[in-house]
Amino acid sequence: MSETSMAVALNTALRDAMRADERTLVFGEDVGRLGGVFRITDGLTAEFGEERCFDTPLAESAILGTAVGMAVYGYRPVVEMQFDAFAYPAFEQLVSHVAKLRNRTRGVLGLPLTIRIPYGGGIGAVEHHSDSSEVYYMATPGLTVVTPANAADAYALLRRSIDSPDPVVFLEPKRLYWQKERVAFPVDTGPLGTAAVRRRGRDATLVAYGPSVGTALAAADAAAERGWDLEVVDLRSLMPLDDETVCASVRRTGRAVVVHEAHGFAGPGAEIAARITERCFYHLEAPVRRVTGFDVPYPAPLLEEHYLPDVGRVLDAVASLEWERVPA
Amino acid sequence: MSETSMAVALNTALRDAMRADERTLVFGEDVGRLGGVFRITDGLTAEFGEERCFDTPLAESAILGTAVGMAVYGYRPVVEMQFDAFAYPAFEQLVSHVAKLRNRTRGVLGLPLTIRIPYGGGIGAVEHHSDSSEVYYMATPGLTVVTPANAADAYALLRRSIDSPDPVVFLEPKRLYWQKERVAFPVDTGPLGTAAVRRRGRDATLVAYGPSVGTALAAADAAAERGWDLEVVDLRSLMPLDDETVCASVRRTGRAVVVHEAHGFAGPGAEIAARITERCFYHLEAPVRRVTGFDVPYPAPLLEEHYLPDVGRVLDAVASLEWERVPA
Amino acid sequence: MSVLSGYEVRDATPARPALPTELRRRLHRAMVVGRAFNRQATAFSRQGRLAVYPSSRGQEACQVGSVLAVRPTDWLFPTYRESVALLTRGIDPVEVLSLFRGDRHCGYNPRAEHTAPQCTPLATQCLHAAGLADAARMAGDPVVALAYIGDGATSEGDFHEALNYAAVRRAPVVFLVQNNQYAISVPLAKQTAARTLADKAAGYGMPGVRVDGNDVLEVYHAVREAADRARSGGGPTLVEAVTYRLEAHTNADDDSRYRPEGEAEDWADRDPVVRLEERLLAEGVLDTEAVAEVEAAATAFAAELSARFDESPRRDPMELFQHVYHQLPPHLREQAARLAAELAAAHEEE
Amino acid sequence: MSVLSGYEVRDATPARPALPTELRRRLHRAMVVGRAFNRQATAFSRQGRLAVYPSSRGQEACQVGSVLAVRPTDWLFPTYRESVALLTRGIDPVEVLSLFRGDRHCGYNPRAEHTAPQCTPLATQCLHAAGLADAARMAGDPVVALAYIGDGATSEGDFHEALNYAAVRRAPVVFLVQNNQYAISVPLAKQTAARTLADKAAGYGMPGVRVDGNDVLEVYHAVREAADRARSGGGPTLVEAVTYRLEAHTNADDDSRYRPEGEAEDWADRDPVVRLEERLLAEGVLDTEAVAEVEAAATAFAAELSARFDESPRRDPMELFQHVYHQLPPHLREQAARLAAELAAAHEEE
Ligand SMILES: Cc1ncc(C[n+]2csc(CCOP(=O)(O)OP(=O)(O)O)c2C)c(N)n1
Ligand SMILES: Cc1ncc(C[n+]2csc(CCOP(=O)(O)OP(=O)(O)O)c2C)c(N)n1
Ligand SMILES: [Mg+2]
Ligand SMILES: [Mg+2]
Repeated sequence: MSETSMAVALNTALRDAMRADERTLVFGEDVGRLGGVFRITDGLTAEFGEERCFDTPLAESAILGTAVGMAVYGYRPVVEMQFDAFAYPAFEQLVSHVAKLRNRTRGVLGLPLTIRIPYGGGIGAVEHHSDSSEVYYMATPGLTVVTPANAADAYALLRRSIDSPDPVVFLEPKRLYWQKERVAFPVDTGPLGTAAVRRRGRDATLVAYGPSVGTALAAADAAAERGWDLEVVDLRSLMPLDDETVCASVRRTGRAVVVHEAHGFAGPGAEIAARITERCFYHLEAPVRRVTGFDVPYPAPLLEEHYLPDVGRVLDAVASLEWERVPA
Repeated sequence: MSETSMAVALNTALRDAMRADERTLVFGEDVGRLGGVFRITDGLTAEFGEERCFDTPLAESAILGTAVGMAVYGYRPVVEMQFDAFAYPAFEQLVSHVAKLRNRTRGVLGLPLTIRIPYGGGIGAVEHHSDSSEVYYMATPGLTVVTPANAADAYALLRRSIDSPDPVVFLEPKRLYWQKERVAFPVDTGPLGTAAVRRRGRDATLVAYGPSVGTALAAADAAAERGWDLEVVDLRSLMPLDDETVCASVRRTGRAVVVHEAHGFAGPGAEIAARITERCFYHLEAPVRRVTGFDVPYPAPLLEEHYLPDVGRVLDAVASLEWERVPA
Repeated sequence: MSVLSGYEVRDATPARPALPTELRRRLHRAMVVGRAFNRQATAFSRQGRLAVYPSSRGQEACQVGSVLAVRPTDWLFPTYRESVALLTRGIDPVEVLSLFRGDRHCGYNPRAEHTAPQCTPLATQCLHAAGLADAARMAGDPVVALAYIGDGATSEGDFHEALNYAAVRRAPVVFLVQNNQYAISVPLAKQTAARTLADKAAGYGMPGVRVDGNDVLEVYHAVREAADRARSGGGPTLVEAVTYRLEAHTNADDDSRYRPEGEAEDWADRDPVVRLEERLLAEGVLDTEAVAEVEAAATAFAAELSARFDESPRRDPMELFQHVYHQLPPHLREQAARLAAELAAAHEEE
Repeated sequence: MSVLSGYEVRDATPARPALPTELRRRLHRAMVVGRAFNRQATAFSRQGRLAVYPSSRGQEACQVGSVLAVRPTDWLFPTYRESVALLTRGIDPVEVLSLFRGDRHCGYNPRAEHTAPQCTPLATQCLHAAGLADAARMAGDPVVALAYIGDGATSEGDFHEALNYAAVRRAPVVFLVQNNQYAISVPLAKQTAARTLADKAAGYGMPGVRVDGNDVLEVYHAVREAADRARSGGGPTLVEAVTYRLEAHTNADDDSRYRPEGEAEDWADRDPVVRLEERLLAEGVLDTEAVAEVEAAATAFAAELSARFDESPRRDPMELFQHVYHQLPPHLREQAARLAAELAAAHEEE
């Protein structure tokens, strides 16, 4: 088990998937010789040749639209959108075709297609390079949406996504790419659609995913000092949501805070909070709280620390969970 | 006060706005000589000339992207996207520019721009012509999102949208276009961002908008027969949401059901339910329920009646609101 | 014939070897049957038996000529306008109309027919065609993709991206623009300032060919040549077929609002079915008896279709939840159970 | 000179009257200052004083020549690469770098400078340019829009839609493609199969002009002619300026991964600043003293910029909520209050 990072895990997963199935293709902007602007596809062209890992013309709708045609023909495309905001030109292909083709053809043209999107902020990038766009994908039936928070999940979820007969939007938290971890590959962490409890606790549940899992864990550490024993659930899959794991936790703790970096208004946390409330209402001591990015365009780097949810905000939300109402 | 329809109301609003301010331009696909496929722009080219109401080349990103340039130059464009799903090609322009330009330029380039989108189902149309895509817009800070449920609001909200210094996504419920009503124009129904109570009731609040307001009212009628006195709130504005009106109602009734035709998962109802819960938790006798379209691609007309929320489903949700818990 | 940056734009008919008699008869029959289909489907739409029908009357030569110019194993990427193309491919006419009837999003099996679903979001299918063709090229298969698109839809970004992608990757695609002069109400002059739509090929470094779209033999030759070139590694071609939609955009459209007077009549004089028939009669490929036989067959075809349309389709509402994913995720399982319960309750009430 | 469907594609320099001496000196000075700016900004990026810098070293002729060819009241629509163009327009260099410093999305006042914000989503700015130009045309104002775009971004759908829209509506736009041979790592050959990027003009029915982008006089002439034509109602033009980016895509890029050996050196021999200087010296427009004076001015300019960069910007975090809407909607008022409370608490702790 050697020191690795999420970037290496993703690169390894792509390589292993291409070795395992020669129908697997990787393409997008700069993914070939350059190895991608984040080097996630590094070395793939060298190992598998230009026919299996190649640079396309610079056009995201084309990348996704041609991937549909390739998947129909029998390949298993894994495409890269260079940054979150640069997936938007492909939105029509995504919503009107990728998400719907299996349904429209009554199962005949399913699309084993993986769309990798580096997402989120915290890396000091200029505008349009830090969007947390996951809710657009969650809100589109036909898509599966997953996002890892550590290197093992990065590897395992990407392998599972590529193996899925359905289109998967695979969201890569940019700011975790280079975080060091110890993992041995290959690794499997369970089927798509399952959440993981990252920390056990009795008093309240923090629900997070991707880049915010670390924030939630840090908040749980800080909360322990104040006497709150917090559970942390890493969703891993945003569509479907693992209601079972989340609700089992909330029923035990009676309190929940959803933490994410995406905008709050009509953001992922709205669905998560609404589901928890529908399912656990009579176990809740307080309303589910949301700690999210503010509902403003992602700011320039100078102010991003004030935009991003942090431990302090999570603790404030935890503090608001009506502790005085509980018998001690 | 003569008999009219939402289509006529919208047409009248456009005409009046063009008369009131010569900077107002109307353009899009087939909006000129044809008057739009729904005839909402009927007669505008005849009255105002081809320079003020014109057909563009067939390209939605171009329609919205050029509207940005025109608004920057000082015009007030009102563009039409022919159908809900055909706004998707303009998604990048919408999210990365329209929603953000005021913020990116620190207030210098605000965009007085109205984007009209006929949306929703129930008209027996082929695929891609019945999407309820409102949550994509709600989830994008910088946009205002409104939708009328009757002819008076259609007129008044459209005039207010065109007058707004901010970009407004104006969603027109297709299936209400030809519903007959009595209204005298001009009419004003209050500022953008305010909801309207359509029916007073004591026992539970139905929250609806656009095409579902009629369903909610019909459900309230049916519920009356079962002894439930339901209040119906027509949101009119989806972003911002009028928390005050909604919560005042829910605090009185103690129960709420959100009704909409859009998908449920990460749909508009998630935000509405989450906000109500955050603000009215200790007044709620039961969790906020959602009655929505199923989380599947909009079906072919043959099955759409099974997809769309109807009175029966609303009543089922109302019935689940833990009535036995209340003292009679 | 004019030259466009080294590529041929054919404005007039060059001399070509005549097609085999059998093929010419086949083209004729398909045109006549296609015309009968258009007539019958339009009638259905008037009778309310179809929710909507986008007729291709006047464009049958484009559709018949192109489909018969490619192999059954080549993939078609049609729009909503291509009913006659699909019929010519051999797809059951009831299945062709399934979309317009409001029955199913796609009435036929796309894999079995090598035909993508009829595509409504304009120009998007061009990318699917480019991708599938590129895949076939990579796999070393002799498969060509034939992508249909209208004049209006050439203004969409996806058209551009598809042509560029296909040209760069030498994907075996034939892009066939049926320039029927209108995008709903918008005439070509408001759609482009280019001399011709075929001129657009230059920007992608591919051959651009312009043919008389009301001459089925012309269309056949152009598509055949383009498909042959694509199959042998020569990359994509843009074919512009100049034609005219003789009916309104769909039955819901009112074309009197936008057509100049007399225009449709002028084009009716160049009716592709009539032209072909006259020519084949003159050339002795057909005689009046043969023509009568084909007419009778077309009439019988329409009558049979009409009879089959008497049965209204019925679908199990539970189909809503099928094929959204390869298996139902938990929240859809819940929703499906809810619908099933509703249906059971309704059934009990009956 | 070659002919493209009736339009001129200039591959060689035609004879033209020489530009006034004063203008040639001005072009020279702007090029030298632009070069100094590129050098200084790259240094900032190495020092960590800029988050990122996309250098245009090697492309100064394109940027200087084009900006000086239009009027200050004409609008520029730059990408991230156009720092030297903005500087040449007269925008404060600190404001030009605001975006790359991580300070503000747009450091300058776009309305005062008639310059849109530096645009990152590729090709999208072409539509803004087309719309603004069309608006100016409708208003009867003599205003032209100059839209910058890279070779790679011509593959995007928005490029196509913008050119088509502008041509159909005869909007006064000059589309200037700086063909610097690469889109990050992807060379032109993988971007298009067209003979030239100027060939794309044919598909829109607009003139396509190809010039040596390392010759500032060529660029000036081409853009000036195109702008004059646009202003007088002649519609848009596509200008391809063939050039080379001498540095990596940005300081974060590693161009050794994708450049063939020797290529950059070959292009460095055609350095646009050196070429202009040699030419103007040979023509007697400049003498060595004048050159030295300009060099000194550029050095002073860079030093001053560096000094001004010592001060780090500080912004009030409450700016987050400004200008999202013309007035704060209720939910943002709540969020702003929350942030204000946090800041006040943090302040107390201090
Ligand atoms: C992306 C998109 N935008 C708009 C529409 C609505 N629409 C349907 S057909 C049509 C006109 C298409 O014209 P053309 O491409 O010339 O094809 P034709 O109908 O003439 O065959 C329009 C605007 C659509 N289907 N898709
Ligand atoms: C829509 C979009 N997709 C992808 C990117 C990421 N990206 C930034 S610059 C670039 C290459 C652009 O190349 P080119 O157009 O040739 O301009 P150059 O950088 O050479 O000036 C890419 C892919 C982007 N900014 N926008
Ligand atoms: Mg047409
Ligand atoms: Mg470039």
